[in-house]
Amino acid sequence: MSTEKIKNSLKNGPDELGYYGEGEKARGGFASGETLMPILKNLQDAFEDAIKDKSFIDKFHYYCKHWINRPSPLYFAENLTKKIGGAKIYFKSEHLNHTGSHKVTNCLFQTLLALRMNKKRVLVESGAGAHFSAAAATCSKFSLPILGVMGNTDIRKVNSNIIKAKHYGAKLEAVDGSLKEAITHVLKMWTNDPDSYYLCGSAVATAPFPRIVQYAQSIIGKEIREQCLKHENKLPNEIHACLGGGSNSIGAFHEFLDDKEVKLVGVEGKTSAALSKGTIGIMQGMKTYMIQSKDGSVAEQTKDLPSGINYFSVGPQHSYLKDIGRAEYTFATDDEILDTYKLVARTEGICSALEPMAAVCETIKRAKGKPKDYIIVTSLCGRGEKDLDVIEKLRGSDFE
Amino acid sequence: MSTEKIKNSLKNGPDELGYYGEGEKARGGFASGETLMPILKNLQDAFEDAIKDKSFIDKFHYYCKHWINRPSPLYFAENLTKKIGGAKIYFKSEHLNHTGSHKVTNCLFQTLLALRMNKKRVLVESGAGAHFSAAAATCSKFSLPILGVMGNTDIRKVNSNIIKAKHYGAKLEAVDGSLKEAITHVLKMWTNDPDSYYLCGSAVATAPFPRIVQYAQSIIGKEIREQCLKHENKLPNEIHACLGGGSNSIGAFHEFLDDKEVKLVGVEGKTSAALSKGTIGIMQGMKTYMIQSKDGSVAEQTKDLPSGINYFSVGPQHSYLKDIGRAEYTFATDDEILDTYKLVARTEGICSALEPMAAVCETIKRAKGKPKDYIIVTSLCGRGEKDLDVIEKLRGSDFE
Amino acid sequence: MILSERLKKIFSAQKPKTKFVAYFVGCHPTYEKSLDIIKASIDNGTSIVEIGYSTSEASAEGPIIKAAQDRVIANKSSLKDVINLAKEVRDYNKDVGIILMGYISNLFMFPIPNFIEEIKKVDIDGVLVVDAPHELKEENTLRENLKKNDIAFIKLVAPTTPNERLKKICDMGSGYIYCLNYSGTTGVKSVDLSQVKKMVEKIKNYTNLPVCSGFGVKTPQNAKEIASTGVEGVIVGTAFVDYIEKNLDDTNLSKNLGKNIKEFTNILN
Amino acid sequence: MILSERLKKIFSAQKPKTKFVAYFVGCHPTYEKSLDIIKASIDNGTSIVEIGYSTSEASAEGPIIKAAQDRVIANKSSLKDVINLAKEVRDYNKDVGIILMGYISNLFMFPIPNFIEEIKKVDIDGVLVVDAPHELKEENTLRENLKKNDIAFIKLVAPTTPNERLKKICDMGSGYIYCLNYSGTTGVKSVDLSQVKKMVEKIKNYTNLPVCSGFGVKTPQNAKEIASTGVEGVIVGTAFVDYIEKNLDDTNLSKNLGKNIKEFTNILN
Ligand SMILES: Cc1ncc(COP(=O)(O)O)c(C=O)c1O
Ligand SMILES: Cc1ncc(COP(=O)(O)O)c(C=O)c1O
Repeated sequence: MSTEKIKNSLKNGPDELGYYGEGEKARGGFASGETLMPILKNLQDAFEDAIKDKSFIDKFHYYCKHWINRPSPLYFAENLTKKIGGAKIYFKSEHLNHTGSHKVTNCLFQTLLALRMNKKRVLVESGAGAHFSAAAATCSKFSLPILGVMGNTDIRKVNSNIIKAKHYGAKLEAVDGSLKEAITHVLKMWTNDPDSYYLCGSAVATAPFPRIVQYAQSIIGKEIREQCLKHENKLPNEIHACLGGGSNSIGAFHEFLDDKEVKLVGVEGKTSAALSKGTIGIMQGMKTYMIQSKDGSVAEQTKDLPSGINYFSVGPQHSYLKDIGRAEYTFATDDEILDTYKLVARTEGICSALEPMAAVCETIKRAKGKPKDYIIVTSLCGRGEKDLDVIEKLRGSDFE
Repeated sequence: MSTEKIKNSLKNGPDELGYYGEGEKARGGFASGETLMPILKNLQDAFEDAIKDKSFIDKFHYYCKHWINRPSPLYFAENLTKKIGGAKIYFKSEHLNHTGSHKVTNCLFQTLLALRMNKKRVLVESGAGAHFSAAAATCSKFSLPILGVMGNTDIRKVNSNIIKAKHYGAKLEAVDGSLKEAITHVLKMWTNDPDSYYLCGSAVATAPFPRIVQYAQSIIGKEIREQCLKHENKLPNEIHACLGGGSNSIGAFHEFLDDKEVKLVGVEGKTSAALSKGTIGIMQGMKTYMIQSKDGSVAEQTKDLPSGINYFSVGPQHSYLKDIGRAEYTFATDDEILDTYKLVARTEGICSALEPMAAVCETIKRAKGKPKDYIIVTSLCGRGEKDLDVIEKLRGSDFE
Repeated sequence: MILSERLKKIFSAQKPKTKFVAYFVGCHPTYEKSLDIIKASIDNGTSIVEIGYSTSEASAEGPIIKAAQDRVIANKSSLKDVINLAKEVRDYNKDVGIILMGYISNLFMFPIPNFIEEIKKVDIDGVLVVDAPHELKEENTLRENLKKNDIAFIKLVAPTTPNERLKKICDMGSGYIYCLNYSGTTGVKSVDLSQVKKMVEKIKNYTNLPVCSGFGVKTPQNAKEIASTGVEGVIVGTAFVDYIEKNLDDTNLSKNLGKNIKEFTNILN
Repeated sequence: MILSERLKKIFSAQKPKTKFVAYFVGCHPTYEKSLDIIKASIDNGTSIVEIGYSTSEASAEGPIIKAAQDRVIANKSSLKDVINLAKEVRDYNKDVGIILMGYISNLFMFPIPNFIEEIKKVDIDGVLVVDAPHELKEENTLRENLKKNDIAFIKLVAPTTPNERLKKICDMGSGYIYCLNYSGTTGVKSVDLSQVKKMVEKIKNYTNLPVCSGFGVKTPQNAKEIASTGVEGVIVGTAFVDYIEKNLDDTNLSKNLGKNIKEFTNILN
């Protein structure tokens, strides 16, 4: 991973102040309380320093390979492709990572960073619990105590992730609400204990997190490039990914930002579709699109079924990519997502998490009628164990 | 995979009649009713034919790689090694396979075989549900209807595997009891519908299943050889694996049968330790060690916590390997297994299935005091999602 | 080769035209009642009784016979008890054919040489082992030993059995050939008469042994139809076991079941 | 630079020795009661009132102030209402310092130019924005505009703030410097007096602005101790918000809270 900046490249990352873009159009920034500001600056420096350190990056790659089992396969979804009858659909199989989602790569990167910074304790927020259990696994592996915060709504939905996290030795603090509330709460906990390391789970919140998470997750897109060239001798025509905060999507997109011919499509949940229906605001540390009240006093309660994408806001880099037209964003409904879950289970023998099924909804729409050599790569960013109870409740287990 | 036989090699597989070894010492065989006998012979021929067909084997390897994500990593359990203070412990990470256990490799192989034989329906038994959900995923992928049989005791323990299997489109028939009862019942169902394909989930039952399952799973040991040579420039000193029927263990052992310097150790559950405490008998199609009544009328009810190894009998090849002293067999108790589960979660950040923790119990005992360059590879043949509820019930989620 | 002199005599008799073979789970529901039932069966015209010994993992038993065997196992009645039972049956009647039927597990653990010795003493006519095809070493041992002792070894053939294999099995069997009316476990399917007819014809191409056909024969009418296919004997099991299980409290169980059996033997006479 | 003439006057007055700064959540528990409470606070010797406007994702509020803000949000009282409230406070008293305090979200959406215009009209003395460090573009805009309009921009410094940054912030701030007594959210920790003292000394090295210190001041005794560190003002918030939340049904709420406030202003006089 070179850290050199290429002129005019979209891959250069935000400026020193954490902004993507300039002037009025700048997205991101440090909208943080003073207590954390020095901590954040320190983190930013430590990050910049770490990624210049070859031995650090080598260590990250070592555990990516041996513990996470990267690269995750680029899987030709043969049956789905046939069924839809159009573009060739590939899944980037992040669900096969150790701990079952893309989240673990970011956890590994930041845990190594926390160790490098000599931090003694880790705090995390989580929506779907995927980040919580992945972070707990990573912290167990690297012997760091960890405390997670989750909303009660999500705790009920994805209980298995919580049991796992606890087995790894993590503690949980529950708050009313969902991911939004968990983030606000963990920022407060961090403010109360600024010596701890906040391991942010998505490409959101105050700088430097959007950049750090993007950096760690960009391995997804790098692998896609290599694998797609190997399988198909060309780049994909489109890359699709779901967005909560936007870490798996920015991870999949980033490598291709300068390859203008590759279409990048992000998919949110219907009620939390900040990029389709939101307005620019500043909350939870960042200036970005969000579903908020007109006066900026309230982040709206969203209610999408997949906890991991049920988030009122979105990472600032996505807002920027939308504004400049480099990426497109849309949304899927709970019903579409559940139907697509079933379709993928029944055609490809993959029990997916609900979140990535939002992306596959769009993949199906766009694949139809495309030529056979048109390639769509969709990030299958998590496996479905965590969602089984909810799906059973809503659709039964027989789908009849 | 060459199918040529080398003189005096232990890897040659059973004779035509399905026996490992000769005369009184022969283990295995076809102890089946006449209705199934022609079907079994036919299957044996089809198997022998298939493995000589390069395009078939290529197909198997293609999906192993792209769908299952083989090879599974050989993972250096650094923290556990340090904690125990002796031999270098590696985990063969079968838990990272798609569907979460080693079972899927056998399912893939036999599903391709079933398709090659033009079968229209698949029957499976399952203990831990790992085989059921893996087979259901595979049958979904290859569009074959599938019906599974499980014991009610197990259905209660590992419900998430059942929901998954149903999401893949499988049907379930419940019987009183556990894996033993499921096998007997599925053999009856097959007898009633001999045109269907019985996809046996372990290296057990009547010939030719022990051989077919061994063949498919032997990819585990082949990968271990290659990976261990790459990491360590030598073969492992010991290979450990848990045994229910013995598919992951024979899969791990088989490649090394002729490398006499490699110690092979199988670990059963305490009440189902057929190889440590059983007698030779003939039930469920095979002559092998089993926990039975003196008069051979009753297969004893075993009651080990991990459903996948809670089986009164064991695959015949293991009985043979025990008799000739090529492999050693021992057992672990539920309490040891639960303690080891916690230890692995807390040191390596891996939430394992309970079954392989039986093997790790033994690994820990044997690693102690060994020199630092002594290498033990232990098969981590499944992940833990299926067991979370049971562990929580017995130990709580905080382990406090 | 019929081997057992008694079976030879049974099958060469003019009457009944088609021999009636009754299967019972030995010691079901108890040792004493089982003995009474078998006696009643003989008294009502049964030519051969097949007495089953029980194994927990029996793989060819439908739910009804399984339930009966589970009861026997729960009562701790073993193969030894079944042999004792057979002895009392033999003491009661010298003409009826007695076959022991079950799985290889119990014989293997007995072990086989002792088993042969015991049943020889008791004057048993034949043995049928469901899960012992000729591919199995223990089958070979058993077959050899039975032959040496002039005890019949009843072999099964199934609708799935291909011709070449059928011939081989016919050559190896003795006593009679047990023809399965369908592919499946006991008592769960109905009989397709034309299929059975074809199969019986085929068997008779390969052997002079009597053919008895079983599985799925539920009523006297069924039995009559099966008899019309040219078999020498018709076997009924599940129907009687079911009757016993449903009338456990009947103090006249054996007598009433006997009447039931009489209807079969009458129609086959 | 203090900027607001009124704040200048407040801090240059001899009495009270240490100015008392009271924080209230604007419109809490209702618009009317909030007005009564603030009036009572002024009547009982408060020099400056910080009136908070509410945001759902406020990140520096402890559970007590969060509950109060959630109530305000549920009542749909907006920043506009809080400005109205401030206007009525100003109408009631021309001498008290009025600071609006909250998060950047509401100001950004107002948007900032309109916000300045409105508060100018209302004669507000200063603005404090918790999550707008000088790294934030909106902070720059806000700071510039406030300056142009002679409204103070109160900046926070924290125990985590390193020296160089402290100097920078002191240079940018106006009105007074808000010194956080500990690293954390409101109302959750206790004050370490020697730490505060060191920090106040450090701040005074860099600026001539008055220093008001807040967070964790719960009792008049606390306030007196804090005053001894050399600060010009002591800020109390959570203690009053807590009192309000616990006495919602008290018909004499503002009067009783006033007595409570009086104990603080007395001790600081
Ligand atoms: C499986 C899965 N996919 C996607 C997401 C959304 O996160 P992001 O948008 O950061 O990729 C989550 C978050 O929890 C998740 O668990
Ligand atoms: C995770 C896991 N490990 C091990 C086993 C035991 O099977 P075998 O002995 O065939 O490897 C099972 C069976 O269900 C299983 O699910």
